[in-house]
Amino acid sequence: MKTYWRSIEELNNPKELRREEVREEAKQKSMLLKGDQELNASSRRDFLKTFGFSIAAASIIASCKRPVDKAIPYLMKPDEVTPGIADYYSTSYFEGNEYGSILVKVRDGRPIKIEGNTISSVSQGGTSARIQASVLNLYDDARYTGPSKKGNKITWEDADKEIKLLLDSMHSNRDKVVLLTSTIISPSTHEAIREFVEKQANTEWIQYDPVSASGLLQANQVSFGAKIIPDYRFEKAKVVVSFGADFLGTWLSTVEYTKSYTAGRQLQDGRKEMLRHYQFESGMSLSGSNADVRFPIKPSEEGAILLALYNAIAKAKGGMVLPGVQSSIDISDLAKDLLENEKQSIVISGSNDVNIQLLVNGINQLLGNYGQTIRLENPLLIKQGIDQDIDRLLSEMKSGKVKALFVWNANPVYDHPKGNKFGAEIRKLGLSVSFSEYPDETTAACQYILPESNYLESWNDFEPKAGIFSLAQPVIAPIFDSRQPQVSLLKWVGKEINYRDYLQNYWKENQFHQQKEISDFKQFWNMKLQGGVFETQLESKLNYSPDGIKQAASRIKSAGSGIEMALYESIAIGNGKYANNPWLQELPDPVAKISWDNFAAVPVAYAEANGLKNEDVIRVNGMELPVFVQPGQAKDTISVALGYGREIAGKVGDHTGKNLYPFVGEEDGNRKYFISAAKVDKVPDKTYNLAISQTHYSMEGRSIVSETTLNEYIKNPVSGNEREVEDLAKAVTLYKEPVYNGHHWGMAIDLNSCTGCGNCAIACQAENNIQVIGKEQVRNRRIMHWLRIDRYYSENPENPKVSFQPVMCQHCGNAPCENVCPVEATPHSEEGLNQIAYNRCVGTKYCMNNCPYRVRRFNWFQYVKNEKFDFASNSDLGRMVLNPDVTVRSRGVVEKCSMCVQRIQEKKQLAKLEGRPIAEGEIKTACAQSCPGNAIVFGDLLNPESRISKLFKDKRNYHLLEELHTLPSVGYLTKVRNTNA
Amino acid sequence: MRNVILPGRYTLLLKLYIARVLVFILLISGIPLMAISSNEDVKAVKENPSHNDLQRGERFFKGLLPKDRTFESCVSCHILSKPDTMNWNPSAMDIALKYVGKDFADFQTAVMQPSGKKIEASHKDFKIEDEDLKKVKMYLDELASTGPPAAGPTINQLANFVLLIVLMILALLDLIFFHKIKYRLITVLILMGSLGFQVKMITEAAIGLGRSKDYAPDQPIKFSHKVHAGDNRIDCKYCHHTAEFSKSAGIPAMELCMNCHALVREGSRSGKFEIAKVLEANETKKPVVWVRVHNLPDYVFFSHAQHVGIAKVDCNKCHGPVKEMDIMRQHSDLSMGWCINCHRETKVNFKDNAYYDSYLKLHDQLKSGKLDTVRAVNIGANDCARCHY
Amino acid sequence: MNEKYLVGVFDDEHTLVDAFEKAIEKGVVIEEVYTPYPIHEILQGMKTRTHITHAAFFYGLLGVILLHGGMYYAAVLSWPMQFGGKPSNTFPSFIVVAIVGTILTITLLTLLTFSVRSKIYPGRKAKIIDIRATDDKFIILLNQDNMGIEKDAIIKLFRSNGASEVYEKDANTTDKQLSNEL
Amino acid sequence: MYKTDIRGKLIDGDKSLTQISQDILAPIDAKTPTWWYIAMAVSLMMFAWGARSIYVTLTVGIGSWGQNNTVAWGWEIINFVWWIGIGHAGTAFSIFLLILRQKWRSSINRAAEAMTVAAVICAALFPLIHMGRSWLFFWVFPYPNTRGPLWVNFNSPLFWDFVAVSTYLLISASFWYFGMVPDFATIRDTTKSKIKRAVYGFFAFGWTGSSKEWLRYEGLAFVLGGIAAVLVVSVHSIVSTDFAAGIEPGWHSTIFPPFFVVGAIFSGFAMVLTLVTLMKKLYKMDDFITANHVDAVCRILVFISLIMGTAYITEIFIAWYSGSEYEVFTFFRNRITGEYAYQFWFMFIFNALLPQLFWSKKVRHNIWIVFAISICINIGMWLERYIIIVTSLTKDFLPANWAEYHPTMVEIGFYVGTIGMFSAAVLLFFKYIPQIAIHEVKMISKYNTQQFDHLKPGHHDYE
Repeated sequence: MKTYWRSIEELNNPKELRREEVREEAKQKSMLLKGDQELNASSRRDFLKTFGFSIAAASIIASCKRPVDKAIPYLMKPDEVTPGIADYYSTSYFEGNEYGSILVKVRDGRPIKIEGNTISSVSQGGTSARIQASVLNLYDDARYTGPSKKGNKITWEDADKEIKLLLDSMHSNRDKVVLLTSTIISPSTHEAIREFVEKQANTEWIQYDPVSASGLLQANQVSFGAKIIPDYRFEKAKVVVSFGADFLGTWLSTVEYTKSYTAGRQLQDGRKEMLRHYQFESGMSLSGSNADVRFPIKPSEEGAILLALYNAIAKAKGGMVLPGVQSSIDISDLAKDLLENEKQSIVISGSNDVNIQLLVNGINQLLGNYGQTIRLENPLLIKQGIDQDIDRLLSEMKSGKVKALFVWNANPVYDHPKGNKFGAEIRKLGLSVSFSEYPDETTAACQYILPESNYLESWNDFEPKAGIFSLAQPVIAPIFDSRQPQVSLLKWVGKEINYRDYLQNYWKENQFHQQKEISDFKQFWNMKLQGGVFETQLESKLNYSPDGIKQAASRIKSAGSGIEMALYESIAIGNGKYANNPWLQELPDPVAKISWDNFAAVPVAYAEANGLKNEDVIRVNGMELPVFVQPGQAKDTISVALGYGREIAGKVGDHTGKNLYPFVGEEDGNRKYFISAAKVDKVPDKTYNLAISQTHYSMEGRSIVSETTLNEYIKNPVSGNEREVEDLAKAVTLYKEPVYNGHHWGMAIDLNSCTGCGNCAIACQAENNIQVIGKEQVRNRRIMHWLRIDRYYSENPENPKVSFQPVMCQHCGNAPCENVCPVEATPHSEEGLNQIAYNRCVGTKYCMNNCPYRVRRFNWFQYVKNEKFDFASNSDLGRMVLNPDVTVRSRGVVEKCSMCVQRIQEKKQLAKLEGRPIAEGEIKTACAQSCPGNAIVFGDLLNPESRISKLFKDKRNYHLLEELHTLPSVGYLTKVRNTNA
Repeated sequence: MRNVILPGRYTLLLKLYIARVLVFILLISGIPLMAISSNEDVKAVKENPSHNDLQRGERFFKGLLPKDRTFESCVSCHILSKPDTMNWNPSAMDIALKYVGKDFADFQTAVMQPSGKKIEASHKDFKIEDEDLKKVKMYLDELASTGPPAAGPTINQLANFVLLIVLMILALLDLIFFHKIKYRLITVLILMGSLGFQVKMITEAAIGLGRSKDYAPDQPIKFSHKVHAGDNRIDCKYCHHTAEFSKSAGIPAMELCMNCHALVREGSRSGKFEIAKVLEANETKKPVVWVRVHNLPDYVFFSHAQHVGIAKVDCNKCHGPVKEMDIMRQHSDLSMGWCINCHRETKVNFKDNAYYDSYLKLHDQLKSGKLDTVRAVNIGANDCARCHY
Repeated sequence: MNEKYLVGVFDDEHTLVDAFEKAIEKGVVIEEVYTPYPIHEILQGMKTRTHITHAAFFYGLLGVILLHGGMYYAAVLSWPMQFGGKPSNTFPSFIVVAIVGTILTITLLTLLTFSVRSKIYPGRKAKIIDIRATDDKFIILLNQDNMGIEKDAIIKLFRSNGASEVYEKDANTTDKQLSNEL
Repeated sequence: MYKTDIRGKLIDGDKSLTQISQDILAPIDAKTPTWWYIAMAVSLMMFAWGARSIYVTLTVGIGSWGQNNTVAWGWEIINFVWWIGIGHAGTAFSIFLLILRQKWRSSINRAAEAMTVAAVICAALFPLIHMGRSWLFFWVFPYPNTRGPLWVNFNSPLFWDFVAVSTYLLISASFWYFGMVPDFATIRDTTKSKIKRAVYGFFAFGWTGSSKEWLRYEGLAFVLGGIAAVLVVSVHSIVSTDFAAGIEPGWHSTIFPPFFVVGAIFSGFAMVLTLVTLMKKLYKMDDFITANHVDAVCRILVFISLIMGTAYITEIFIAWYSGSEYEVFTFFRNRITGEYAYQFWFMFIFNALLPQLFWSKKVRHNIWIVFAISICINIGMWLERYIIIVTSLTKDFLPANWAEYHPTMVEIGFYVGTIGMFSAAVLLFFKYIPQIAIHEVKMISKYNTQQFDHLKPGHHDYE
C-alpha cells in the first residue's frame, strides 16, 4: 500500500515529531492551566477535556505540504458537550457598575460570545457594548497567572499562611483593617464579607465607585430615608427630562433604560404616540443626541434651571415657591409640558450634588411621578459607594490608623482624584492585598496580589435591584491559577469552603424561602441556575418627605463664569476598568466617532473664534488635550472623557488618552464631575492624531436618514419618506427582479429605536472574528467593523439634530459589487444573500469602490498573529475568543457583513434535522439579538407572516439609496422626532 | 526540532503562501523547488552510554549477536523503518518510546516473561543474557532520542524536472546553433515532449497542493478500522456518534474505547501492546493524540449532520471502503469540485422533510412537471456561503 | 544539391524593376528577388500569391465561435451564478471579451502562419545569397538549371538595364564569396 | 502618392540607402555616450526604489499604501490608466497613420511602438501588484480547475481589462517585433562584430528579404494593422469600463469609452513627442525626424486637445443636465470647486488650453516649447485620471463614508519605479535596437529622389 507523508520530519522521524508536538502542546496547556487539581476534578467544564476535539495544527517548517493536524479526543466526554455544537449557559455580568443577565455561548469548552438573557426583567435580552466585549477580558494576556507577593510568585498556601498570620496579629492588636471594594451587589458576597468583618476585629468595609452616585444616594436618604436609587420606568413616561444624565449611555442601568425608553418611543404596528425627551447637558451625550429637545447648558447652570423648573411647577400646582438663583433659560414650555403629563413624566439628573438631586426629587414629587413612572419597590442597587468614605480612608491611612488594606475590584490609585497619594499611602501599609484579575495602578502598590477569577470562571449571585436576583456560574474552569476573593476572605477567618457550596447554602437559607412554587431546593436551584434569574416582587414602605428641599434651594449656586470642563464616562471605556479591551478601545464614540483616545470636545463657535480645528492641542489647566470640534457642545464648556490614560493596564490600554480623574473636584464631600473657570489656551504648532472614523457631519441634503416629526407622521405615515415613493414609481430596469425559492433573508432597522449605542458593532465583532487594527489604521479609515453606525448632524451646529443609522451590507438584489468581481468571489446566493468567499478573493478591491454604502472591508494587513497588530489576536490566549464557525480572514481579502450566515446555516440544519420549517424569529443575527433598543429585526422576507415582512410593508420603511435601484434586503424605518412643533 | 512551532493558522497561511509562490515560480519560470529536505539531528537529552555499548545493543537487536542464536532477531518483528503495510508488531521505535523512561527490570520482564498469547509464543525461545539485554535497552533508549534511521535518498520530482530542463536546453542549443541532429523533427519532438512533461508535472503538483488523497499517516495506536468496522461489524456511528447531529463526526472519547477494551485486552494480531496504550491513556488521563486524516482548510465549513443526519449519505460514499482499511486513509480528494459535482447530482428528500415546505416555488414546479426531482443544487447547495463563511 | 546560380545586382529600385519586367517579358524564369524593402511591382511580378489574409478571416471566425461557445458553456451551462441581479447569460458582456479574444486569436494564429509559411522563426539560419540585399542592393537570383533563356542573353539584359554586377554563385558557397564576376 | 512638393520632404539629407542604414544604426555601433550611462544609472536607481516598494507591498500588504475603506483605489489605478494611455500611442501611431497612408509615420512608429511595449508592461504591473493577493492573479484567467470547475465572472470589467491588457501587450509586442525583423537582418549583414552578427542574426529569424518573405510580410502587416486598429479603440474603451461600469458618481457615464480612447491617444502622442524630441536631440536624428514630423504631431495634438476640452465640458454639462444630486455634487462641488479644484483646473489648462499654442507655427517649430508642452500634457493626463478616481471615490453617496486619500512613499516609489523601468527600457531601445524602421525609411526615401532628383538638398521650400 502506498503511504504518504506530509513532511520531511514525519518521514524521517515520525515518533520524535509526534513526541515533540505532544510536548509542545502539553506545554501550551500547562501554560494555560496551572494546577493539576483541576484536571482530576470531574467538573463538567474542565478545560483540558473541553479543549477536547480541537485541532491543534502543529505545523512544521520546510515542507510544501500542509502541516500535520492533530486530533485529540476527549478522555471522558462530558454528556452535555458535543463537539461542533455550542452550549449556552446563563450567568450574570456585573462590573464597572453595569449589570446584565446574560447567556454565554460555549463552543468546545471556550466561551466565545455573550447574549442577553431574555427572561431577565432588568436587561431584557439586551446587552451593552461593554457586556458584549467582556468575553475578551477572559482571554486578556495581561491577566495574572497566579498569586504573587511583591512581584514574586507565591503559592496560595504560603500566601494564605502569611496573610492569616498578619491578620491574626492585627486582630489581637485591634489594628484597623479596611476592605475596599467597588459596589458589591452580590447577596452571598455581602454575607461572606459580613462574616469576615465580624470575625476580624476592627474591620471596615468601604464600597467605592470611581464615578459615583453618591449625591443621588444621599439625596434619597433625605427624601426617602434610604440610600436608594429608584426604579425608573421610561416606558410608562410621556415626558422625560434629563439634566446631564446620559441614561442611554452611561448613567446607571443603561440597557434597561434603553429597552424601556425605546419601548416608549417605537411606532411600529400602528402605534401613534411616543415619549418626548428633553435633555439639558453640556457635551453631546448619547442621550442628548437622541433627545427631541436639547438644551446645551454649562454644568453649573443646572441647579438654577432646576430651581426655576421646580418653582414653575410648584407655582402652577399652588405650592410654595423657593427662593434662589435665577435661571438663564426659559423653561416655561417645559414646565407646561410636564404639567400636562403629570404622573407620566420622569425628571432625572446626573449631578452628584445632593441639593440638585433634592430638587429633582421635589419636582418628581410635585408631578406625582413616584409610584407611577418612578418606582420604589425594587430600587436599583448597582451604585452604593459614598464618596466621603473613600476620602476618609485616605486620611485614615495618612494618619496611620489603617494598618491593612484589601482592595477588590477597585483601582483608587488610578481613578481617585488623589490617586498618587493613595498609591503612596498603600505602599506604606503593613499589609496590602489586591484581588485584581489584571495588573493596574493599585496592584502596583500592593504587596500581595491574589488574582480573582474572571466572572466567567466564577460562582456568584447578584441583586441588581432589590428582590431581583440572578446567578452567575462558571462557564469555563479558571484558565489561570486564580481564586474567588470570597473564598480567601472566608478562609482567613477560618472557613474553608468552596464558593459554589457557600452560594448554594446561602440561597437555600434566603432566596429559596422567598418563593412558594417549588418545594425542593435542588429543583429550585437547578431551575434558577438554568434560567439565570430569580425575581420577586417587593413592596415599598418608603415615603417622600420634603425635608431639606428648602435648604437645598438656598444652596443652589448661580452659574459660574468662564469655561467649564465637564468630565464624563465614555460609552466604550466607561470608568476605565476596561481600558485594556481592544474591542472597546476601537469602538468609535457614538457621537464623536473617535476611538482610542479621549479628547477635549469644544463648541463650534469657540473653535472658530480661537482658530481651533480637530487634532489641534489645547492646554486645560496644565493638561494638554487634543481638540475635537463637537457640534452641540454648550457654549463655554469643554467635555473630556474619564477612563483613559491608564498607566498600568496591559499592552492595549497603557497610555491611551489622558487621565482626567485628578481633575475631578469635590463639593460637599461628593465628587463634582466638572471644573469651573478652566484655564484654556492653545498649544501652538502642535497637533495630535485622533482616530476619527467619520469626518463628514452633514447629509448634504441627501435623503439618507429619512426623518419626520410625530405630528407629521400622524397626519401622513409616509411623511419623511416621500423620496422612496417617488423613486419606486420611477424605477425602471432592464432585468427582471431576482426570484428566490426558499428564503429571502432581510433585515429591518427602526431608526426610531436605534439610539446609536454601538452594542451591535461589538456584538458583530465578537460573532464574526472581526479584527482590531489599532489607532493609526482607524485614523487611516480602515476600521474593520462590518456594522458601523453613521452619525449625521442637521440644522444648527451649535445645537444640532443628530441622526444615527447603522449601516451594514445591504445584501442588494441588484448588487453593484457582485458584477465587478473578476473571480466570482462574491455572487448572490439563492437565499438573497450577497456572499463573499474569502478564499476566492484576490483583492482587487473593485467591489469596495462599487458599493455605494461602502460596507466592504479590506484586510490591508495581516491582522492575526502579527506583532505589529498586537491587540487581541496575536497570542494564543487572545485567539481563544475566535468563533470557530467563522473564517479568520487573511491579508489581502475583502470581507463584509454576511448576515451571520453561520447562524442561518446552523438553524436551517437544526430545522432540517427536526423536519420542520424554520420558526419565525428563530434565526437572529448577532446585532439583532443583543440590540438593547430592539431596533434590528431579522427574518425571512418570503414568509408573509414574519415580523420582517410586516415591517417591510410599514409605510415608514425605505431603502438606503433607493434611487440606485440596488434593491437592498435591508430596510430602514423613518426616524420620527417628537418635537413640540 | 526547533522548527515545531505553535499550532495555528499563521504558519499554515505562510506555508500555503510559500507553496503558492513556489507554484507561481514554477509556472512562470519553470524552476522547480519540489522538496527541500533538512535532516536535523535531535540532541539526546540524557547522558550518552558508550559507543561500544550502543553498537553491541544494536547488534543484538538486529540479530547479529549472539552468534549462536536460535531464536528470531528482534528486528524481524520490531521493524526499524516505517512499514508500508500494517505491521501488527510494535515497531522498534514504539518499544523504545514506551520503555525509555522505565527501568531495566520492567523491560526485562516484558521481554523474558511476557504475558499475552502472541508475545509468549514468539518470545518463548528467548535466551538472552541480562548484560546483553541491558545493551539492547541502551540501544533502544538511544533510539528513542535520536529517532529511527533516516530513510534512503529518494529520487524526487526535482531531479526529473532539472533533467528535463537540461534536455530542453541541449535541444534548443542544437536546434539553433549546433545542428548535430540531422532531423530537426527529433529535436522539436524532444522539446515538445519535455515541455509537455514538465507542464504535466507542474499541473499535477499545483492540483496536488493542499490535496491529500490517499493520505494515510501513521497513528499513535495501530488502530485498524478493518478489525473494528469490518471484522467485528461495529457500526460507524457507535464510535463516531455525533455524525448525525453535529458538524463534527467526532473522534470517540477514550472512555468509549473502554466499553469494549475493559474486557478485550489482547488482540489476535497486535497482542497486548497496542491495546495497552488505550488502557494507559485512561489511567494516566492523557488522551491519545491522533493524526487527523481528513483535513479541510479552515475556510471550509463541512457539517456531518447535514450529510449524514439530513441527507442520509452513506459514510462509504466519501470515506470509501473503511471496512477494508487497516490503516485509515483519505479516500476522496476532498476537492471543491468533488463537493460541487456531488451536489449537482444528489437528490433532495424534498417531500418528506417538512423543512422544505417553505420552498413553494419548487413545489409548484414539481407539481407542474417542470422539475422532475429537486437536487441539492436547486436549493442552493452550491452557493458560496453554504461552506465558506 | 549543388546548384549554380546566376545573380544580378542592382543599385536602385527603378533599374531593378525595369530589368525584372523586361526579363519576365523575355520569358526568364526568376528564382527569387531579394530587396531591402518590399517593392510592389516585384511582388506582383513574382507569381507567388499569399492567402494569409483569408486565413486570418477564418481564424477570426474560429475565435468568435470558440470564445462565445466557451463563455456560454462556462457561464450558463457549467455553473450558472447570479451577479448583481443579472441573468447568467449576459450576452453583451460576452461580446466585449469576444472582440478582444478574437483579435488575440487572429494575431497569434496569423503570426504562426506567417512564421511557418515564410519560414521565419527563431533559430532559422538565413540562406544569404548576397549580403548586401538587406542593405542597399537589389538582387535577382536565377537558377542556372532553369533560367528560361540563355545565360549570356540574361547577363546582357541585366547589364543593359543597369545591373551593377552580375555573377555566378554556387549554392553551397557561403555568403559574400563572389564567384566568377561576369 | 505622397506629394513632396506640397508636404515637404519625408527625410532630409538626400541619403543613399546605405547611408540610411548607417545613420540609423550609428547608435548601435558607436561608442555609448556618457550621458547614456548616467541616465541608465538614474533609471536603474528609480527602478530599484520601485522594486523595493513592490517588495514592501507584497510582504507587508496593500496597507502600506494610502488607500482605505472608502478610497480603495488610488495611485496604482491612476498610474495604470496613465501608462496604458501612453501605451496607446505606438499602436495608434502605426495603425491609424498606416490606414490613413501617412508616409511620415515611418520615422517615428518604431520608437512609438517600443514605447508602447514598455508602457504597457509598466501599466500591467499595477493591477497585478494592487491585488491583495497578487500571487493568485491567475485566478482571473478562466482555466479548467478542480473547484467545480469554477470559472470567472465575464461581467466584470476587471476580467475584460485583464483580457484586453494582456492581448494588447502580446499584440503590440509582436507587431513591434515583426516590424524589426528585416532591420535585424540588416544589422546582421552590415555589422562587423561577430557577436552582434550572431545575436542579431538569431533575432532576425533567418530573414533574407526575398520576395516571398516580403509578400507574406505585407499580408501580415495588413492583417495585424487591420485588427490592431480595432484593438486600439477597444483596449482603452475596456479600461474605461473599469469606471463606466461602476456606479460611482463621476464614473457611471457613457461618454467614458470614446473619452478615454481619445485621452489615451492624446497622452500617447504627447509622450511620443517627448521621446522623439529627445531622439532628435540626443541622437542627431534630425534628418529622419524632421521639423515636419514634429509639426505633424503637434497639429494632431491641437485637434485632440479640442476634443478633450469638449469632453470635459460635456461631462460637466451632463452632470448638471442629469439632475442627479450625486453627479452634480461630484462635478460642481468636488471638481470645479472644492477640495480638488486645483487639480481639476491644472488638468483643464494642461490638456485643453495649453496645446492650443500649437496653432502657432512658431511654437510648433520651437523644439523646446514643444518638449515642455508635451511634458505638461503628460502631467495633465495624469491629473485627469487622478480627478476621475480620487474625487469620485473620496466623496460619493453616503457622506459618512467620505474620506481623504493620500499616497504613501511606497506608492510613490512604485510609480517612480515604473518610470525608471520605462526610461531604462527606452534607453536600451536607443542603444540596441534601430530607433527608426530602416526598411520603411528606405521605402519612403524614394519619394525624395525619384521624381524630384533635380532638387538639391536645402533648396527645397516647405509648404
